[in-house]
Amino acid sequence: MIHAEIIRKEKLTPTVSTLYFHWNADVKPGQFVMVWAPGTGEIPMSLSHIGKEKAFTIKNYGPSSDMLIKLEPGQKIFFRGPYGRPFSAVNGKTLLIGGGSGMASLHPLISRNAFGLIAARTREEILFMDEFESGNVSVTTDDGTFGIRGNVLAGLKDLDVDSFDMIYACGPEVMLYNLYKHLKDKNVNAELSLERLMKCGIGVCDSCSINGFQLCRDGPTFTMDQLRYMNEFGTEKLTFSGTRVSVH
Amino acid sequence: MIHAEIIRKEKLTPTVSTLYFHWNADVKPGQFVMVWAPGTGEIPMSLSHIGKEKAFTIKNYGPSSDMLIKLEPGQKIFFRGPYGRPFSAVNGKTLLIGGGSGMASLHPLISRNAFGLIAARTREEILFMDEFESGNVSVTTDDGTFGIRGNVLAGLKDLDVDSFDMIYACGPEVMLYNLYKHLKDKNVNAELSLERLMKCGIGVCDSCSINGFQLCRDGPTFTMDQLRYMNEFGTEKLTFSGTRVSVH
Amino acid sequence: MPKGSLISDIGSMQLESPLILASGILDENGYTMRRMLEEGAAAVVTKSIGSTERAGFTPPVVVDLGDNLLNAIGLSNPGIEHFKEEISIAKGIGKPVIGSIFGATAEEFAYLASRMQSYGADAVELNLSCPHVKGFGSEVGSDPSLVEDIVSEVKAKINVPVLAKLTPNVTDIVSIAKAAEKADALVLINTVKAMHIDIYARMPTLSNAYGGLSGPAIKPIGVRAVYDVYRETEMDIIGCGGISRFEDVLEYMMAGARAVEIGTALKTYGRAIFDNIKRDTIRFLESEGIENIEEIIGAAVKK
Amino acid sequence: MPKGSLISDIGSMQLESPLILASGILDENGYTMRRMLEEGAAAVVTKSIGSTERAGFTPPVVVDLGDNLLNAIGLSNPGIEHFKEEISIAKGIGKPVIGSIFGATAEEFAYLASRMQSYGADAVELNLSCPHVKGFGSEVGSDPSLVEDIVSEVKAKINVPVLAKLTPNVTDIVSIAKAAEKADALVLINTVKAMHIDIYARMPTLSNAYGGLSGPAIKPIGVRAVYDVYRETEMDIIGCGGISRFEDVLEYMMAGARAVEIGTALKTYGRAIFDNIKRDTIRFLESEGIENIEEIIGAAVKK
Ligand SMILES: Cc1cc2nc3c(=O)[nH]c(=O)nc-3n(C[C@H](O)[C@H](O)[C@H](O)COP(=O)(O)OP(=O)(O)OC[C@H]3O[C@@H](n4cnc5c(N)ncnc54)[C@H](O)[C@@H]3O)c2cc1C
Ligand SMILES: Cc1cc2nc3c(=O)[nH]c(=O)nc-3n(C[C@H](O)[C@H](O)[C@H](O)COP(=O)(O)OP(=O)(O)OC[C@H]3O[C@@H](n4cnc5c(N)ncnc54)[C@H](O)[C@@H]3O)c2cc1C
Ligand SMILES: Cc1cc2nc3c(=O)[nH]c(=O)nc-3n(C[C@H](O)[C@H](O)[C@H](O)COP(=O)(O)O)c2cc1C
Ligand SMILES: Cc1cc2nc3c(=O)[nH]c(=O)nc-3n(C[C@H](O)[C@H](O)[C@H](O)COP(=O)(O)O)c2cc1C
Ligand code: FES
Ligand code: FES
Repeated sequence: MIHAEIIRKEKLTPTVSTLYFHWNADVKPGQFVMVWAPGTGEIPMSLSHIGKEKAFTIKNYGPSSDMLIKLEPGQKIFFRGPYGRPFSAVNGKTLLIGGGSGMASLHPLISRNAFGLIAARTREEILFMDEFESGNVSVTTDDGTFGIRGNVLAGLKDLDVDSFDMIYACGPEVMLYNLYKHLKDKNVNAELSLERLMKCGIGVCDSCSINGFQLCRDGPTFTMDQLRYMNEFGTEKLTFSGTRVSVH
Repeated sequence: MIHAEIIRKEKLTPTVSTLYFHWNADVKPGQFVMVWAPGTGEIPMSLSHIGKEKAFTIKNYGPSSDMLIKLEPGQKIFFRGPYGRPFSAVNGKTLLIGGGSGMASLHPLISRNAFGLIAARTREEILFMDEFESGNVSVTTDDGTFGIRGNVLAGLKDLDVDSFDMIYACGPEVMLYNLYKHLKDKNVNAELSLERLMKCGIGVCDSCSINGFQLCRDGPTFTMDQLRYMNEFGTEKLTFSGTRVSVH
Repeated sequence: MPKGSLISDIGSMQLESPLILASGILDENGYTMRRMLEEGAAAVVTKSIGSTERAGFTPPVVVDLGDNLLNAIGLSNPGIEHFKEEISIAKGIGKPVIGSIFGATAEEFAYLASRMQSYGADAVELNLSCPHVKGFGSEVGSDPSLVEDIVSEVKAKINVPVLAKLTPNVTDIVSIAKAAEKADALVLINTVKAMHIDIYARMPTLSNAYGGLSGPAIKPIGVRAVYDVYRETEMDIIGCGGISRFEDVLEYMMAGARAVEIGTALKTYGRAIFDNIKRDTIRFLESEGIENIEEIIGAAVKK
Repeated sequence: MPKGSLISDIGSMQLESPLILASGILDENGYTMRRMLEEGAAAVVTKSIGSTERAGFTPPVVVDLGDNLLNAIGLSNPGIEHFKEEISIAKGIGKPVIGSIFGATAEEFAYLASRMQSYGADAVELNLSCPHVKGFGSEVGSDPSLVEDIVSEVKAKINVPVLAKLTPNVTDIVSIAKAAEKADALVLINTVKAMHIDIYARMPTLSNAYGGLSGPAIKPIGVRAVYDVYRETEMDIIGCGGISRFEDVLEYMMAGARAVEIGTALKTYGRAIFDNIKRDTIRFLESEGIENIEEIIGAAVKK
């Protein structure tokens, strides 16, 4: 395991915090690490900051994320990586579509040329809105407490998706699948960063696979073309024990 | 093990042959390999040729060297290496002093600036005499059938050892020890390549050690200064089982 | 030299090459197994399946040791009833799928084996050797009389070949091999009992503390086990442990293996490993003038 | 932090650091042992000595596997009568010299041990674990009642500490450890049974065919053995197997070792390894705020 000291912590929303640390590694947008909460668990986590100072932006879901989010500056964090295929770099106008903590992996892509479409459950859970240039961001909330009420598709209605050189998206599989269906017959470049259970992070355990591709290795980012041949995408997945269940 | 095909074989004397092969490696004068005679044994062997074409010059002593010397072109040889500290390179006049098969390790050092002092048991066992410039070689034989009768020291009488920029020597330990005693109070640069039992070649088994230095790793070449502190040199050694015996 | 020169057989099962995907690596999901077969594996072994669903251990379940790996997945599996669909998906392409099973008693193994056969598995592999789950695996596999019972019971119930996978974590693997002699073939070896401690966290890295070591580190241990058992029995052997290059395949085969299973190397070299090793092996056979790979099986063994 | 923070003790033997040279590596010749002590080893273990001279096996006796090593030296040794001089040469510098011995019976071990003590050995290590010589070593060391006899017999004969070195090539190392409980300390582990085949020569590379695997490959196996035995017994333990960096020393110590032995890493890193590891260990203790290395012994073990 790599270990680093937490140098700073920022609470972004009631359930989301960012932990900053120094790690001398070349990490590209979309890559992730396996973060260890000793005694509790190990979970995949994108790098939300990839400069000299690195950071995770963690949402509190269960025991491991809970333990991690409670760590304070001065304490150690443990992780291994970086893993996974990064988003590909493009010049030009980009559209970043993030659902929930999916915004964490898109954060390094925020730039002057980037337009953000942020989906959140409710107003106080909106992530990184202020980091986009003014006028370059649109927000949807499930409960309508901010921006457009509804899901990402509602937010897309007002956007001319063809006008972007690349669309990057990250979020829950159902959201991404709906997005995929919305985009698949359009003339767009898009890369979707998927989320599935990951036990090993290094391509051996098969817990993250979609149609024989390992999210941890062949992904987590996939192009529209790759997704076209994946009938498990958006439909079925395996549970922690390996039982086949519906994604919904 | 590395393996190579023998491409040529030259019989140099009744007991010595050279086996040529291709091996794409950077080997320096004085370095050696461990040569495997499958089913029979494994023995240390200097590279007598270190250009693109490599070679061993083997003297028939016992079972392993016997098996190796009987190999024919087209057959495989097996070895590992290169090992050991090479002779250091110098500009200027050099004196090469070789006893018996010790000439093999000196062979790559033969040049226009090199003077050879070759010690052999008898006339027909003299090695590489013709490869020195005419007038640049002197020979001793134990039985007086060629050159000066006697051992290396007899051959040294006529030479002005101070006039050489470097003396390189290789041969049986008793010869080298006599040479060392002869040279130690003179103002000369000399490197002696020692021979001792070698089981591993890689510095673990201790069978080749002199005063805690491993011939296979710290040697086989040593400077006069290094030898000065080795009271085992020329006096005692361990047998194959590790029993301490006199070198003589 | 035609590709056919690599054909192997294990009992009644015909393999287009000796290269099989080992149990537990990329073989939980039927689609993944199918992809492994499409991309060059001659057969796949499923991850080990038990009679009821088991979550297995909480991550960390692997420690990445460079080329080597430590794992304690903990026999995570959906239970045999839920595994039918994965087998059918995997079998879509027509190549052999070998069902791996684990249990605590001979009856449990026999039940699981007949289910696997009914799902269409082309052979059944008995995991007698997982080193890190109490009550299963190597605890079972180090008891010769239990091994004998399990193999007999399973052989009595199914027709497809039965492979017994043994643990190296025993004083004398030959005696266990002999206890399993009714099997159609042995698979040697499973992982070696091991552990990694994180010195900054001051605790074992695996949540289960103990795990199994795999990868090149254990190849010399596996080769020795195959050599030993080949010399002392007449059984067919499938080599396993640390295979990542064609030389490794040949070492195992010269020690007596008819075929091999590859696991951890998938991590290091990816799915292309099967085709790469196949190509290199054919080149070796050609350059050494070997007509048929059968010739080299056991070639290094003095019987 | 003063260097003193690394001081260890094994029974009555005081060590300036926990870093000991393992048996069989650069310890046949008294002058070599002395050099190892001069260049940083806290103590050396001699190669294993028997009651009569043994040539050992014909080379190849080692296979260089990169960082790892396979060996079958074959207990080559001059016989105890000829070993007195090597011990006295080695003891010239005043640091502890541990005499390793091997035999077939309790009486033979006891005889060898008392000779070693009379030569001035500061402790005696019982090699109950060499994996590649018939009738000695691990054949002896996998029989708990023989192990118990040997240890008792030796303890009755000598006053210096007795270390029992065990083999990992057994089903249950804890039961062997318990059989050796009268020893002052256990050394865990010796090499792992293994083999290498040269595919171009089509035969095992070692003249003895079988050998013992050492180096980083076996570290996770050794750490596990130490952890297991530390958890199940109250004995002092010296860790051994694959140590080449300070992290490895700390892993072994957190698993329960009081000191460690280093062998194969000498090949890779040379004699400077002792000083290098010492320096790095002190830095670690400092940066982690650990006053005394004793604090970390067994720190990772849930008893
Ligand atoms: C590539 C990638 C990048 C990600 N990046 C981020 C990010 O930047 N920020 C972020 O907030 N989230 C991110 N996530 C999501 C994050 O990994 C999950 O939110 C996290 O795994 C859930 O943590 P937890 O606290 O519930 O973990 P835990 O409670 O430890 O459990 C982890 C998962 O494993 C299962 N599990 C564990 N042990 C058992 C057991 N014994 N039995 C049954 N099930 C078990 C649980 O079902 C659970 O889903 C990312 C996910 C992926 C795949
Ligand atoms: C650095 C170095 C370079 C050398 N270069 C050359 C060279 O270029 N040309 C050359 O001709 N010679 C060279 N030699 C010498 C060569 O290695 C010896 O001549 C060779 O080892 C003797 O071979 P053999 O056929 O007697 O071997 P073997 O008969 O196989 O025996 C080798 C040695 O091991 C011992 N031995 C092996 N097995 C046993 C056993 N079971 N019991 C007891 N003893 C055993 C023998 O005492 C013998 O000395 C070199 C030596 C060294 C150290
Ligand atoms: C992550 C992982 C999971 C494994 N799961 C199983 C399993 O379920 N059943 C089994 O018999 N062996 C299992 N094994 C052992 C492998 O099948 C194989 O025997 C071992 O890894 C040695 O081969 P390798 O070095 O090629 O990986 C597993 C190995 C790994 C690395
Ligand atoms: C060349 C060699 C010779 C060995 N000889 C002995 C021996 O005589 N007695 C013994 O107890 N162990 C012997 N061993 C085992 C080592 O002492 C040690 O237990 C083992 O190599 C694991 O440690 P390492 O990985 O640091 O080498 C030998 C090991 C090697 C590599
Ligand atoms: S997380 Fe294990 S294969 Fe991807
Ligand atoms: S030959 Fe073994 S140490 Fe030199």
